[in-house]
Amino acid sequence: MFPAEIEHYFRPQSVGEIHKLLANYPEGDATLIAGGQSLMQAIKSRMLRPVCLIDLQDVADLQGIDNANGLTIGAMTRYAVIAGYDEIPVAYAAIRDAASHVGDRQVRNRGTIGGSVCWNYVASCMPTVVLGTNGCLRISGADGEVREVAADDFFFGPFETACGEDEILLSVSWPTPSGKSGSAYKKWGLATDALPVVGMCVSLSLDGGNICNDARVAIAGLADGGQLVTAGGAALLGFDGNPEAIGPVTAAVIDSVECQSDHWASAVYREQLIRNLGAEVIERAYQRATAAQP
Amino acid sequence: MASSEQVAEKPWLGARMARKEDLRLVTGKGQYIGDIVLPRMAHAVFVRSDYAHARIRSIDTAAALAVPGVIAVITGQDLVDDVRTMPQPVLLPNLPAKYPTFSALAIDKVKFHGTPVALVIARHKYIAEDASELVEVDYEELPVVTDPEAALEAGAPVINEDHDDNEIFAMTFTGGETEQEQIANAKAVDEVFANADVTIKKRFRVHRTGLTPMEPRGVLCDWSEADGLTAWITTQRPHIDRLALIDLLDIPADKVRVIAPRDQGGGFGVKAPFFRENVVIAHVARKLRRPVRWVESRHESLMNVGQERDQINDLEIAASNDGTLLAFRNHGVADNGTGETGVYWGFVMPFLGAVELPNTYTWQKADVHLRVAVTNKACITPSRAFGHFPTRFAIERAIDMVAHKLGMEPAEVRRKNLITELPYTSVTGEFYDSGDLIKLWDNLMAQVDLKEFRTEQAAAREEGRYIGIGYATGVELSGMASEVLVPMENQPGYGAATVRIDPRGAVLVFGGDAPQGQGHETSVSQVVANAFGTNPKDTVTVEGDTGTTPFGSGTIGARGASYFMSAVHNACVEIKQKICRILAHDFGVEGSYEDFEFANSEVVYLADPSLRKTFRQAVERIIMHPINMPVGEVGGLEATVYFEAPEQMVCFNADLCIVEVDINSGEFDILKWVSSEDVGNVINPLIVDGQMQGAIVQGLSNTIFEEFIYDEQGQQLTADFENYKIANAADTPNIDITYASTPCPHTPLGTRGIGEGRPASVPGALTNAICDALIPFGIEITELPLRPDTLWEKLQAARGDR
Amino acid sequence: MSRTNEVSITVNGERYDETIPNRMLLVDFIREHIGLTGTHVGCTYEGACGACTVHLDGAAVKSCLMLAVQADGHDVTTVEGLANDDGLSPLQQAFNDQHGLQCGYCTAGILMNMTDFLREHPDPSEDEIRRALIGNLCRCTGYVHIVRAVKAAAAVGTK
Amino acid sequence: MEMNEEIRINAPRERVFAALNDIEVLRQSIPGCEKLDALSATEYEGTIVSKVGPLKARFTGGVTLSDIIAPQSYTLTGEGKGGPAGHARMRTEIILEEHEGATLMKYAVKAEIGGKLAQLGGALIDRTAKKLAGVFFKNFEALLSDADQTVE
Repeated sequence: MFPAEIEHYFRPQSVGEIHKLLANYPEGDATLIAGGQSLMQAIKSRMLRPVCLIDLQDVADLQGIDNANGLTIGAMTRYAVIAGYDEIPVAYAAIRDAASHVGDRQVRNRGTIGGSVCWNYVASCMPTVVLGTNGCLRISGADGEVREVAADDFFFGPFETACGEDEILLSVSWPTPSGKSGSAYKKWGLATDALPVVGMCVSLSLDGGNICNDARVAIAGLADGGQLVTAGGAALLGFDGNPEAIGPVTAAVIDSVECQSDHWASAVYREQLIRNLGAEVIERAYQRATAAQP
Repeated sequence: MASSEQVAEKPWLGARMARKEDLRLVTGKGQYIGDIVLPRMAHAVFVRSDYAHARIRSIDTAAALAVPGVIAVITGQDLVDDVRTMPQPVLLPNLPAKYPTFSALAIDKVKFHGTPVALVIARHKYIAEDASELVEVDYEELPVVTDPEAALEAGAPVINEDHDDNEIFAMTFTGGETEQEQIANAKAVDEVFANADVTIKKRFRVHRTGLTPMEPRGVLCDWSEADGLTAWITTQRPHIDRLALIDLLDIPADKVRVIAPRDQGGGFGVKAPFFRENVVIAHVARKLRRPVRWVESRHESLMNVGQERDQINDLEIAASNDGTLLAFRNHGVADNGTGETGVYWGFVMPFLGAVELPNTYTWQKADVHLRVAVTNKACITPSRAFGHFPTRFAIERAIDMVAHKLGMEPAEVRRKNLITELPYTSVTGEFYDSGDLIKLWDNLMAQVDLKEFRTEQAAAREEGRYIGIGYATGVELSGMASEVLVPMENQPGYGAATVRIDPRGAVLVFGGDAPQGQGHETSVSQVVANAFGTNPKDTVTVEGDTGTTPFGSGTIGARGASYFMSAVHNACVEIKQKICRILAHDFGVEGSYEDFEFANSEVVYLADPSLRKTFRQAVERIIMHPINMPVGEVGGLEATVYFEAPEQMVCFNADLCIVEVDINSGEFDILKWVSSEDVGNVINPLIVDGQMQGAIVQGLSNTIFEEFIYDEQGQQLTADFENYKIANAADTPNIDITYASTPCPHTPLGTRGIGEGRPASVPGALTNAICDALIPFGIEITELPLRPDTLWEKLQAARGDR
Repeated sequence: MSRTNEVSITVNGERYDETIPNRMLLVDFIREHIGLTGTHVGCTYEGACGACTVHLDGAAVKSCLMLAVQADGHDVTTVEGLANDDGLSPLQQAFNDQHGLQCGYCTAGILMNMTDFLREHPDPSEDEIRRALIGNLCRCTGYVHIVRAVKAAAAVGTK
Repeated sequence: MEMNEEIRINAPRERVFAALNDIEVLRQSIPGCEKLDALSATEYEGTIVSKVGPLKARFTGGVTLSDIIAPQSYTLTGEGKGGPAGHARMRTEIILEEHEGATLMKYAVKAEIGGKLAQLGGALIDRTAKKLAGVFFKNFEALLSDADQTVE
């Protein structure tokens, strides 16, 4: 299968230029292409037929990682760059966990965090870790105004986000971690590094006594796409690293999500994956948090 | 000419020689179907049905034809006057079956999701795809049957309407020709079961999976008034394709040439049938008088070909308390798909699968029944382990179940029942020519200390770790003698080769088969170097072009080292004999073939080594200077030789694997996989290692990862590599190949053909290891695929039971 | 209405200034437009097989998941660019020595990915090699000899 | 995909049933409906656009009303062809029960998709079908409620 005719291809140099280009097309006709590793699948299968393709590769403002004040990752930053960046605070280590195992080497050399969160595929890792670590998404609106949207308000469901068709995601950012915080992500697929049948992201903060006083849990691979599991975060409060206490947390997660059966796994197996992956990521996030320099 | 000499000890035979093919392939200079471009070549895209079963009310091609750059749009109606319907006799096995009659492009109705209904030809492939979207087909949906047992029920919608029901093929394999004999046999089997110490009875089910060459199919056809049709086809059997095209298009035999591209990206059986797409492309090239190429997309490929296995086997085994296997009874139901694929028609695979049920074991009696059902799915196409992946899984699993019931070591039960006296005719009538199964088995078991493993296993269980060991054995046909291949596939079994000596001393070998990665060029060059005492680099091998090669039935069924290489060797011997006669004359000595040695690129008269010529001098004299010749000799050095073995040949293998199962997730790791191979004399162990490793991983991939899924409406849901998962490097183990070979007495070099059936023992070995690990839970796996989720669910159920 | 763009793409050191359709895939540009057919196509839209892997400015990427216009201004290296006047690259040689290929269809993609990988990881473990190969499907070999070849090439490189 | 739901509509059963047979109400209720024309009292044809994020599919096809038992039940079957994307079918059995002056509408939806949609969008079908059904009944309820405001 080959792409349908693409009338126009542009490679703007700045965010302003992107807005000007977008303004020339009726909504939905112009499509932004970041890494294109998912988008090109849709374009080749002709599920998506953009009239105009706007390639973001030259927009310098969208590139790179900055950890001066918390952490900011430009929308056009590729997975391989994130995976290879060892200055990510342990509070947000889940991002690196996820980026290191997206697809395969070639995909990681090309795919971007911004592309992934805006595409918001039903089974994907980056939206889940952005939710799980409470990332903040900076969006440049059609009027050029930049707004900040919390992850909780960004992801609407598979393929649907708060970033409008005339808007541009600039970056994902996280504040300077307070106290001892750690996060972790792990997924399970039928094959190594395949799309998540279930993926679990946990981030938590500890008080001086290494007791969890804030936590978030997000899950990937369910029919509703990457989602925050509030009950999971609540159940983690008071967690002191005792492995015995993990069971109730994953049970709370299972209680508040709906697992589907499909040709990758049955619903009950997904629940077991939540238990197994949950135990692993909770433990890892906790260890990372205890080792964190406040 | 059948030479009985056994010359396996010469250095080039058995050498781990790096392949000759590789230089072009690692530098990007291979030539695959998609790399061949002709002037004015047009591109074709098939329009395929997105319904599984529907009547075609009408097809509107006007909008597609109007797209600039479109040359033609063809539908089934356009074929009626110019193309005969399938099947034609050349494509029919000599087996009684209800063959469907059909047009290469469907006319009246579509029978599976993916049925070709139209073809768009355009100057560019992107344009062809644009236009293909605009072909409007009006369908009237018909009831869909996707389950083979439901398809066989009375009142099920009939898919091939030229027949009364969906049973394309049925057979009883044992008990004789007449009904009375069969009843008597069934009774005898009943008696064995009635008196047996233990019996087991299970339903074994293997899903639809198969092989997917990395290069999908393709066809490029050109037509000229002078030469007629030239067709480049991704194919394992160009000569058969040529005959089919002659008959289907009614073209005189002198006007059709088929060429299998020099490089093909894998075949594994998938490129063995004659496909309907071939004839459509040939037809349009003739009609348009210009070259037309179709390169199959992966999406099309996964919807149309490479689907195999898909059987239910209700298997019963009777055994005695000492572990002696007595008899088995099997009722198989196989899902055929539509049955619209030439040569095999879907059912030939389960037919052979049923024949191979006895495997390497002795049985007093068997009662085997098979029914093959037409369904609204793609027609089954051959995949390595032709039909016997499911039956071998069943029999190997069942043997472990007998062992578990008797509390015996599965290894002991196997060894006890191996066939010890060969030649042997199995209880289903399959002939095993030679081999040493005890040696094979003992070599396998020497790779592990079973006693120590059992101690380790017990200790591990104490720690909550579950490790297990599993085995399976296998027999595969080393090529097929005409006695077998004529009835089964309506074609000869012999191997053929032309060996031509070049005046400068190079050796050109022409073969009628068409390899897709097996390394024929390398193996042939080793056989030639062995014969002539020359260097393998001096040999050039040309295969796959019906215009230049002798007839060959194809690169199928492990015919390479058994039939083709034997023909090459014998042709070399014929040439050597001529060289010797002429050199004896030149040297003025009495002497013949036995009196000369060919070594170090020289021909030496053994009785007086001062009488010698370089190979090049010798051949140049005969080819270029045919004067002063012995009486009756003329110049030139070329021989075409056909090799037919006096017996049907087989080879054997055994697998052993050790696994660890995580009972908390159902996931398992393969800690060790080692094989034992009885493959006759090996021409190139590097190549044989590679064939075996590849086949074993194919077996693992089929067992664990791959599954073709159809929904109730017959929608094919696994038409890409995201949904049809094949095993990657991170999920597969290292594999040790070991040998315990017995030279084959029926081939001049003692070689056997290898590799076709090799994946078949994999699912048994793997599932047996897992069941061994999980003996405390009493889990017996009877269904594939083997996935962590189903295994975990079985564990949960077992824990609930305890 | 343009539907085409002018591009300047350097492939194996040779610059191509061409006008091409916007929708042309990079793999089709490489294979059909300029005729370097060593790069292969093994899947449809999913980009999962890796046979089309090339280097874009040195990094292994799948040329079927990119438009050619996206490669404008960039350096592309294909399998044809691996060997030089001194002969095969150590990795190519190792694939020959270790029988790391059978049909050869996936080989170009694997060589390109592993060349990039070995540059990043000159002395990889077997596990690292196997994980790095996830984006390349091979149907013939069962990967055993491929992994061995990559190890052998690494050994040559680290000497 | 199969789902069974019920919704309470603040209008008498006869009115609800009449609305279910009113092409204008259907046109306004069917999500993404671009066009709906009556071929007969029980057969309509039209076009709807289904949109999930940036992915759009336009279906042309027919809507058939069958098994009509006024005012308590009927079956609404929609079949659409999405061109190269494939095809979809949604069968909805609706039962109306009187419930304290209002109407309890029970609906059972069965959706099937075919072609590329099924192959590429299989993971989304449940969610999308549920969402579409939800929007339809919400729109339907809103239309009836609006019309009934003066009555209430």
